[in-house]
Amino acid sequence: MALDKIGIAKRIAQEVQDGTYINLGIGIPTLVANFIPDNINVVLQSENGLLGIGPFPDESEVDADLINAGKQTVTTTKGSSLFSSAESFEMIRGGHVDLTILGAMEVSENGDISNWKIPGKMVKGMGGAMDLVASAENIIVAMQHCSRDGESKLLSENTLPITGLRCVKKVVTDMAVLDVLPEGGFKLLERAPGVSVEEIKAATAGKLIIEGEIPEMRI
Amino acid sequence: MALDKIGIAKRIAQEVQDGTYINLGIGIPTLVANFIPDNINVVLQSENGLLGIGPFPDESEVDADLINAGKQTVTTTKGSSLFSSAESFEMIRGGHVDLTILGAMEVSENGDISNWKIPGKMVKGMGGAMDLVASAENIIVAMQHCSRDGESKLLSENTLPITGLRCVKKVVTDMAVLDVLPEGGFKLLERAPGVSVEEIKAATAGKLIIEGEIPEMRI
Amino acid sequence: MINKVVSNAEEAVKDIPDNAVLMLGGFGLCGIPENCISALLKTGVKGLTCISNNAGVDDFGIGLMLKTRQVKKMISSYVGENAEFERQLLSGELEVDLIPQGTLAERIRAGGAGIPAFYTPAGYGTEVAEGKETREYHGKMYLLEQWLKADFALVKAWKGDTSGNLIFKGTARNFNPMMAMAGKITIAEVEELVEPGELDPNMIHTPGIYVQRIFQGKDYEKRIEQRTTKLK
Amino acid sequence: MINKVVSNAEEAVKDIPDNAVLMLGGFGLCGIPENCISALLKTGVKGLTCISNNAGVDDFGIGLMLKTRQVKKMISSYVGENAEFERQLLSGELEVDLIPQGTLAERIRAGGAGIPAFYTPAGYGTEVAEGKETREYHGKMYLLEQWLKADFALVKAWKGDTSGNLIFKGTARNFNPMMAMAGKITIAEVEELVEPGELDPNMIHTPGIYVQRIFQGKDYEKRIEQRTTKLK
Repeated sequence: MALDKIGIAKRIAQEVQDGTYINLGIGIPTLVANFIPDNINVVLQSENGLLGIGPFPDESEVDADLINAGKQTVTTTKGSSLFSSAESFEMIRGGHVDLTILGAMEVSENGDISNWKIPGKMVKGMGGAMDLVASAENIIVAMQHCSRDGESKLLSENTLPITGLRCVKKVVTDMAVLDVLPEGGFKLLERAPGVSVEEIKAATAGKLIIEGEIPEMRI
Repeated sequence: MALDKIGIAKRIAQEVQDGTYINLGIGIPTLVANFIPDNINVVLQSENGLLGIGPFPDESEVDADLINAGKQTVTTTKGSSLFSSAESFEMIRGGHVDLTILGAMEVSENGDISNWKIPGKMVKGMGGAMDLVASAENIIVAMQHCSRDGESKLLSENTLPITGLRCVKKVVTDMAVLDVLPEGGFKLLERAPGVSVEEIKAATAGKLIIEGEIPEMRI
Repeated sequence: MINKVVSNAEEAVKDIPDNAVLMLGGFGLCGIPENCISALLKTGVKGLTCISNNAGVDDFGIGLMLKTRQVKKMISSYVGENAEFERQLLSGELEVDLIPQGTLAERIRAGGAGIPAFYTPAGYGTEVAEGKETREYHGKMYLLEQWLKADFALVKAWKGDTSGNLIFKGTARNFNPMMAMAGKITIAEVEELVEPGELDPNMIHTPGIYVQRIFQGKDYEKRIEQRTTKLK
Repeated sequence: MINKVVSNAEEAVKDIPDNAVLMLGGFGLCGIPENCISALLKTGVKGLTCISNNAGVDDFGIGLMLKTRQVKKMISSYVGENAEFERQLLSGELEVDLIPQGTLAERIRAGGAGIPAFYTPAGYGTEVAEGKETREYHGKMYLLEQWLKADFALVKAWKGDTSGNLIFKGTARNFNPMMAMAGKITIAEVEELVEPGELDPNMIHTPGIYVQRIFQGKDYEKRIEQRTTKLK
């Protein structure tokens, strides 16, 4: 059975390393914060200007002047710092953020990502995504394996306007965990519980590399 | 009789306009602050990172962590702000400082200035001077009219390495006040008390423009 | 110190002419110059180019000025929360430049800091790069981006003094400090206006040199877009 | 939060190798990393490239490291107060890059901020411009300048917490914040080391993300170059 959003978030949380600074995009990535083990010390960055995002506030703590990049009310933690958006992107562009987790509409087998526009239909804008994907050393995409219409979102080449080239290192979907290889291709690492390799093959339009037994995720 | 340093500083103080932000270089320019009339409201910038330089401290107020660009201990005033040197030069380069007053070894009739190096003999370094002269709208030079050897410091063309091209708007020396004209040439505006036009002519190597009676400075 | 105080928002914005280029601080609805926006709705100034990370929501912030058709062009990074913005964009009624958020922030900072152009990696290989110079540094490709400046920058701070020094609160800081730098005339509205000397000089976010007009705002709504609280 | 504390200066600098590129904060003797400099004198590391606005004075600050010939190259803006520095420069014993102060500050900031190159007007038409690209923007000439980075940045702050957040005092801030950004390893020495949560998040000058090691310094001399007091 394919994972739900919580499942994807839980699986990505396993990728998080101790002592790192992380930027979480809107949507599933934001959920990842809830599943990082207590013994893993990380600091979450919000590109509007906060390092050290705390939990959502109690009703009494809600502060209109303290939001995350998704415009949700948040809190600070001990050791947080606040700064301007220019300073925030100094951090991002300067390579000081260790890991970026974000959503995508399409990912190509070269690691290209598209997530900001469907020509003629929908424009969200790129927000900070283009800066993040052009700058981060390590980028993990969290998304559904297929669109609502059943089309694969893991492609040979993206059809939608690009957000960044050759930047995605890993994709975690409702069906699978895949590495994007430097030489191109999605290397299948894990299957979602109950999802078969055949189902993943059928749902992946880009080059899929399968070597040996593919274990089930442990969540 | 030619002016002393105090005299030069007093004369330059008359150029200071109400409601402006000013950067004062090391030496005579620093003295200018002492002679700005009480009814003129200005804010002094120190390029190491202070806006709103106060008077020198009392013995009890001396703070090693509060110095001006000349490394002298200073104080803050009401409304001061402190910032990094990068932010300080954002202000300078961005054209937010209205007036820069600095010393020079040579000034040319085109407004070129030299003040940081005598090849093979002396290198002070440019410090912030190159940024200041490349950025400020209004630049006044405070200096002696001639060197200790009696050589004119107001030249057709500078002999020393340049700090900035076509930037000096006005020169105040121990002998005279001169505008640097956009088309080139030092236009004599005022004589120091007791200094004759002939003496100024003799002491000025660059093109000197004299029109009508030249009044004495009123200090 | 130099006194920058004007009496209110109406006084502060009254000389903003048609077709002016404005910068407006804020990220989403957080830290937006509410009073100035209200005053612009009253003056009815038209043909504005607005540089702002977002455009508010349909019924608050810059969204209100989109409804009244006072805005000719938006320069932003994100349209997300604003249906009217997205509609005007897709229909072509509104001219829109979408710019990566970090590039937008840096271009504004560059405008204030006298840096006419700089290289950034954001947007390389995307439609953002169209028509722009590219160059490789240290094995990575970069775009050449130019500064942004504005005729008027409208910023919102938490506290300010009469000489224009500003302190922001929380993430309401966002684009406000850079915009204060990049406005030819910068208008600051503050929740609390104090005398020079009351703010710690070591803790000023925006030095007064960047601010030409300041006033104490009133009736701040500070609307929240996504009120999210702890699960019980 | 991530704990960055090391026990002392010796521990902090012990792995700085010969021929490393260092940045050292400070303007004159104000805000210099005194403890780290003392520790480097002890380790005897050689062939250093030191990026620092000044080089201290003959018997304090980086001047001490010039005397021991640990420095191969200085990248600075001002030599003024240091006779030994000027002598080694003029004699050619020391390699020196002199850079306009604002360009130095901006190149360091660019190194930290991922901007590989930018245009600045400072130095156009001077020997600083030799070999550099120039370009006209809006009727004014600019030089293309590149970022500066360091293997180790040594900075001095007033207060810091164990997760690396820093607050500077007065004009001792100067080059320290940018250098903290531009060091591959940034070592911060502070006068007072506190626990996370003790510093106001809204008043942090350098966020902890830029700091890899932090320790509480000791025996600060904070020497004054030009003790100038009011005339009685």
